[in-house]
Amino acid sequence: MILPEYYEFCCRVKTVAGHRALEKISPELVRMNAKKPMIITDKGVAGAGLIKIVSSAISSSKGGKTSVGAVYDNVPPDSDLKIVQEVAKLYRSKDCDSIIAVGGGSVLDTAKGVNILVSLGGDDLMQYAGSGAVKKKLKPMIAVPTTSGTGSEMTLVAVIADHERNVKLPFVSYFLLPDVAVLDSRMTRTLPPALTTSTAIDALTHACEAYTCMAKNPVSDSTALEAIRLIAGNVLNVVKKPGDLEGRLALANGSALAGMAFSNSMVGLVHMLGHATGGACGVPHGVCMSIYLPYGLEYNLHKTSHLTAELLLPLAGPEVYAATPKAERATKAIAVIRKLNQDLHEATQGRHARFLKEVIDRDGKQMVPKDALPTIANTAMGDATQFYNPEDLDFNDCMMVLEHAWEGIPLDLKKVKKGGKGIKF
Amino acid sequence: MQSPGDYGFFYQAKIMAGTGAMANIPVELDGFDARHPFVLTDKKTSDSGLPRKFVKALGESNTIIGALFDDVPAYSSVSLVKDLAQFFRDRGCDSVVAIGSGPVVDVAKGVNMAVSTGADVLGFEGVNRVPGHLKPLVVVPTAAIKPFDLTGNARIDGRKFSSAFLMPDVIAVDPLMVRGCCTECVLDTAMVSLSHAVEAYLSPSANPLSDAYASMAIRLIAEHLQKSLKRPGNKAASMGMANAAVAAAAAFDNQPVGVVHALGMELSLLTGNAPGLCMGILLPAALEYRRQMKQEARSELLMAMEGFDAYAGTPAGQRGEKGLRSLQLLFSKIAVLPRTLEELRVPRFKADEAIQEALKANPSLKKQDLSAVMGLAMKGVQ
Amino acid sequence: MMHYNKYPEIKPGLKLLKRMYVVTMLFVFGRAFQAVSRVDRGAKEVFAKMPDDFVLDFCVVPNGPHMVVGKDEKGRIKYMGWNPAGKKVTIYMKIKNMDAAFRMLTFQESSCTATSRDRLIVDGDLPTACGVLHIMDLLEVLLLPKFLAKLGVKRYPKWSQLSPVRKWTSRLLTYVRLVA
Amino acid sequence: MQEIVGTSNKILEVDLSTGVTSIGEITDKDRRDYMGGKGLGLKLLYDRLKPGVDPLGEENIIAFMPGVLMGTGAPCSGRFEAVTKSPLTGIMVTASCGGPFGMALKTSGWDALIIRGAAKNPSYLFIDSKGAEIRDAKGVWGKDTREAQAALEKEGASVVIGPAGEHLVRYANLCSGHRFLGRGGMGAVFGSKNLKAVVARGGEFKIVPVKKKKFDKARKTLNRYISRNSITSGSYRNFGTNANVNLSNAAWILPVRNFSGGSHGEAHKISGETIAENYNTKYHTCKPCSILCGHKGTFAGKERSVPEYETTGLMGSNLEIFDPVAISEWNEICALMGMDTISTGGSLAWAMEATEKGLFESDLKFGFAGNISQTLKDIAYGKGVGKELGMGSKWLSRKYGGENFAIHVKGLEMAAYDPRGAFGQGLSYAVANRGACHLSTSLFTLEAYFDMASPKAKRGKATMVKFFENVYAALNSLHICHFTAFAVFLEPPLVKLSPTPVLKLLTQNITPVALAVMDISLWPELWSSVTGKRLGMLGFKKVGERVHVLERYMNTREGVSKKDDTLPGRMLSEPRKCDHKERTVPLDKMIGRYYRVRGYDKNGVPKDRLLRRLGIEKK
Repeated sequence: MILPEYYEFCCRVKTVAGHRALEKISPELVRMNAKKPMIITDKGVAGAGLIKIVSSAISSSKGGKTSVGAVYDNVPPDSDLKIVQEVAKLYRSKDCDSIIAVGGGSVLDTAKGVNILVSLGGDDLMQYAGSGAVKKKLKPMIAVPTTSGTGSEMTLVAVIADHERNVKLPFVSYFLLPDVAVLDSRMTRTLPPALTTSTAIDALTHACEAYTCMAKNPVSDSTALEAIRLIAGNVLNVVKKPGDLEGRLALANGSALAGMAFSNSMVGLVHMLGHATGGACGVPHGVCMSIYLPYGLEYNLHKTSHLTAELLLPLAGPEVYAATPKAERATKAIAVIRKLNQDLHEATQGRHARFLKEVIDRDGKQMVPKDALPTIANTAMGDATQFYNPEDLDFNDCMMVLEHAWEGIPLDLKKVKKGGKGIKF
Repeated sequence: MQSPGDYGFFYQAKIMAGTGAMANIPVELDGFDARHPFVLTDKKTSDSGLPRKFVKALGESNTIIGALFDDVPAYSSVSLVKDLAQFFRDRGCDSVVAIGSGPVVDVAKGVNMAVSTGADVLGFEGVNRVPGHLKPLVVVPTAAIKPFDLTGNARIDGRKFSSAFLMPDVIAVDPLMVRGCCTECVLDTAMVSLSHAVEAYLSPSANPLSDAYASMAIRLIAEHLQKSLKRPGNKAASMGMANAAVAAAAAFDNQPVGVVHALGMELSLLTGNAPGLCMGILLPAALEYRRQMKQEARSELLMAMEGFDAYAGTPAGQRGEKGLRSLQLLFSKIAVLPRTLEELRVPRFKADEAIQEALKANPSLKKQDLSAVMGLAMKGVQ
Repeated sequence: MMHYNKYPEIKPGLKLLKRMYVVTMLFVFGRAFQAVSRVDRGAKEVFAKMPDDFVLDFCVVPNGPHMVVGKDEKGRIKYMGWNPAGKKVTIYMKIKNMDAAFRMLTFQESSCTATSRDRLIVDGDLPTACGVLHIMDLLEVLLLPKFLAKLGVKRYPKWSQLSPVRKWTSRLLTYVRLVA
Repeated sequence: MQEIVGTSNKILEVDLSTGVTSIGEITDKDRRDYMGGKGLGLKLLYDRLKPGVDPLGEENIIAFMPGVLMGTGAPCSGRFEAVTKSPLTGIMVTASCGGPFGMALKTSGWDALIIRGAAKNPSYLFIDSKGAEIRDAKGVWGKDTREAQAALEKEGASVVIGPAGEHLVRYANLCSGHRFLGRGGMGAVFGSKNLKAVVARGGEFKIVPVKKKKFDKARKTLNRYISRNSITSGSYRNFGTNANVNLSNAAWILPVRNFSGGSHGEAHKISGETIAENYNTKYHTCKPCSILCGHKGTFAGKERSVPEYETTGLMGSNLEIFDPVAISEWNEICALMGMDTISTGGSLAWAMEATEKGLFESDLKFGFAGNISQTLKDIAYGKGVGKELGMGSKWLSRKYGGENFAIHVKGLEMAAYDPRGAFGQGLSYAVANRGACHLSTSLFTLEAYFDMASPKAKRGKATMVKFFENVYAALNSLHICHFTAFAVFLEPPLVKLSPTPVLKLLTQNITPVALAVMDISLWPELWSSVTGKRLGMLGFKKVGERVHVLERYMNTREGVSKKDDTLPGRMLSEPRKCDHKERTVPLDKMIGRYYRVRGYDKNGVPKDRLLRRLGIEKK
């Protein structure tokens, strides 16, 4: 096990998981001296009837110590300051004392913003922007993710847009972390297959990158391996049998583990390109991840082949691992990921994209035209995750990877510029 | 993979491990709006010059050490906690740093309870009695660190305090501080960590998160124990063992107390032997008992013990067995570890008393299991 | 009763030698930033992408030293000295402590390694911060002999990426401007 | 009357479970190697007692060993030893007593009585020259020590337990006459064996020394020394051991408020001098005795024994109570109930402090005398809070916390000398075989009373402790009263004529030499003249070493090691107000040296080489 010269690991979030995990929300609130939570969510979640399950689980607790104080179910996908202020106002008027965020990234970011306002007072979120500006414990907050992938319930960052001035305000502080993340299989049961696959592969990417990038550490390694095993072993089954609650829970667990791993060890090339593609062409994050993952591993192969080789075990199981000669394990691992993408592609009747050129929006239009690649590469050069990637990248390198990924052909390893020694952890 | 079912997992401590870890403490404290730590340690640590290294590492920061109290005795006591809490307030401190292990950390947690709530700590005895978040607590482990210290438990004046709020906020594992002083001390820590990790790993309620930490601890110990015992001062090995202790703490804190821990702690209290020695004898016995009871050993144990190649290279049916054997082999290689409780001179009647006490402290355990494991440990496992 | 006097308040000391070294290096780096922005093609490209109000404070927390670099009214990169007071800093890059700064500036840890070891806190626009780190890598390549620079960067550029002509002209000109 | 010349060498062994009695013989080798008393008793147990048995179980064995000098008329020789495994500490305990039972046992013709097993019903043991008989104790069970002895008086002299022993109070003692086998809870061992008493008829044999002339000479010299020494014929004879109160108070080693202070302004109220003045004291001693330290007096109109210094210290100043009448009353209760006053006082003090700190619930309070009598009875009868107090302070502190101020070593409560004022005594407490025992070296006398060694120095203390441990172990095997040591050490011309500062310089700086030239030949002379076996001064010290190491080795078989050789947390980390230099015992620095001097390994276990040299067969 590699012990780096120095590492940090922190996961202040309590994880509660299971088929009936929602019922634990109430005792958790009581533990934190809260009685009257406010639920923050978006239309999609509310529309799927998930809020009903959550609120009944909270209210039906023994002794009736907790009850839902208010529900705000109108968080838009690109939430901003105004929404935060609006929700905070509702929170105050209903005298709530804690927050439950049900949903994905946008809901969670909004909830974090609301928590800052209602805990620290005032209406001005600006003064808390930046890293480390929030220095006090905030109100109890519980996150209930409805997709298994983003891992945003484990991150200490919140990004909230100010549409008036057209800026995105980052908030970074350990106190922004939710106190508890509740993973309940009921919350992801109704997720459509395409979304299931992309979020699952998103989590898989987190884990794979956490294991192979610069800031890896023993804790993130352990969690990443566990995550890969859970996801790789279950995703196909769940897509084929959407009602498989055990599988759903395994995916949720895997994504929580992956979230723990990557929020501490950071990620590299795959996310660098992924963020850029999302930013430039609006491709959903999960889709980008599943496309770029094999390329990211391939690009770094000359520096991290020993680590990539180890991924084969959780990805494909011990039999395949033992049967593969040592030197070929890394490439085999990448092949297994490609095969997984292919299988998912088939299982979802083509909705799971394998290559960039396959990515289509709701109207069936290609989302990433080939001439968008330079824009993507340019955006990527401004993404901080590149520093965690074991190998350096410049604009040309990005273009080279993007072109391969667009066409869907494996990377030509000869084109990768190699330099420097192996990485030191 | 075992089916995890419903579970909860919580380990809030931020782990900072490696070169320069202590130098980062001021930044972490600043994140809590704290600049005035109250530092606790004991004479032994103080004599070895470690607190000086800590002070030096804090150089060039705005942090002012309110007081460096280096007289924590071998037993943590409520009255000391009271006195120190007053001291803490008089100096206007805002956070607690514990350098060391055992009573130092216990007292630090006690002081933190007292100064954060302003109440008598005795009122918080028991499970989940601490009312809310406390002031930031930083633990700087030394070689003698036990996983127990890094959990949400404290033992003051023989009373047990257990609450998630007692968990340290930051653990700074610095190679300057964790170098072992002697084989006995290394063995003690290693055996406690290993017992906690293995028990958490083999627990029926193991979940993926506790597994991740437990397997990390086992793997680090399997890799570093021999070297560490041979050369207690070796940096890499010491860091391996200290990291293992932290990981074992995370796993241990999220799993119910197992037979080895329960018996080991009581035996240690009753006979004064180091807990590591007791657990080091009890663990092989507990594994043997599992085998006798035909309880399946988890195959992943082999992976944690010997790595990927050995795991994958072993046929599926034999992995569990081989993992156990590997663990037993690890034990048999430790020359300084007594093999039986008789060798450790634990009289039978004390062993019986320990079983009674363990049952009293952990009513969920079964008496027949405890007696059987103790019986095997008395005579040793062949 | 506790004898308070036995446990005095301790103010951790200074690390003067380390501080002096870091001050010097930051001064050199600051000047070099300014110099390289005028002479190197690649650097110019990077700087061009940065916003017009760009002012960077590269510092060791909490008590400095600082290195303030930014764009002046004409949009040229300028070393603005060691004092951030009164300047509208748009991006902070903070090294967590003096030891880490020393380790980084003595090239025991490359900037990437330092980042992945959480020694660096970036507060501000991330793409700009990436640009700054790119320039730092470039500076290391230009200012330092190859054997040292190799320690500092992930991938020492080959001929194809950085032609010897550009490397040596930039290197010379930067040095000239730095000293002058 | 039949005569025994020297020693009878006969062992009487009784198994209470089966009722079988057997007679054995002490071998000549054992006699030479271990003399008698404590040493021989330990050796007999070493041959018989398996390690790891429950002290309160059937398998435990208790041995009574009358001294070799007993019955010969040697000064201060009226003492016998008992050896067993202590329920308080779980390790070996030896105790000595000046009661009449010893003489009766010896003059019944037995040099050792070994009792094992456990009787089914309350019983007592009757012994005469023919052997032993287990008799029904229905009539005496439940009686206090005085009533029980009175009831058995017509059968002979007895050693009995009081209610405390019957209720298994862990520090219950054995009583014979008005003297006690005080420490380590031998009474509970009796209680666990359903044994109320052992009665010996006595008077069947007469003991004569082998070399009468030589014996008379030695006896006379010793008597002369005793009558010349200012302690044995002065302060102890006049004021009893309570003469120590003022000395201890001046030297800051008097326990005050559970050992949180070392001296007290009111200490003079309980000093031997004050008591002698106010309470009409008279001699009340062991027989035969030439020192006469035991006294009785009239307290509040009742005649009671004058409490010994340990009782005064632990149940007086240590509880912050300075009322001699009250202390004498509690001393009386402890005597009747059959409880060790040191451990009782230590446990009470712990309870008071723990109550004060909120760790323990009781109505005991420092300085409050009102409820102590009742509490003592509750302890003896195992009622209410007394049931737990009767387990001793180690057990209590493990259950309720407060380990720092549980003043015991290895479970045995500390005697009334605070080691923070005498570091050598501190080392001695930590390594003493039976626990925090003041009698293993009594180094406090040299350090704090006579100023013959610097109390706050570390140097030389390991050697001193070893030397005195050996000497006292030999004394206890001889068996002669400890206090003869004052006379034997201080009265020979060399010491007598040297000025104290010179002696101090020598003992402190060339400790081994200074100790080697001490003339203690009187004791071996007494022994060889009685038994007819040759023994020199060196041989005498070697027997002491053998006895001490054997006991240590037996204890290591019960799990004792370095971890147990420590002092209460308070002694190591809490300075006292009276000491402005805030000293605590630097034990860590002395103990390693002690192990080296002793020939123990780093963990405190006797090395094989040492055992071979002393002829102790490893088991």
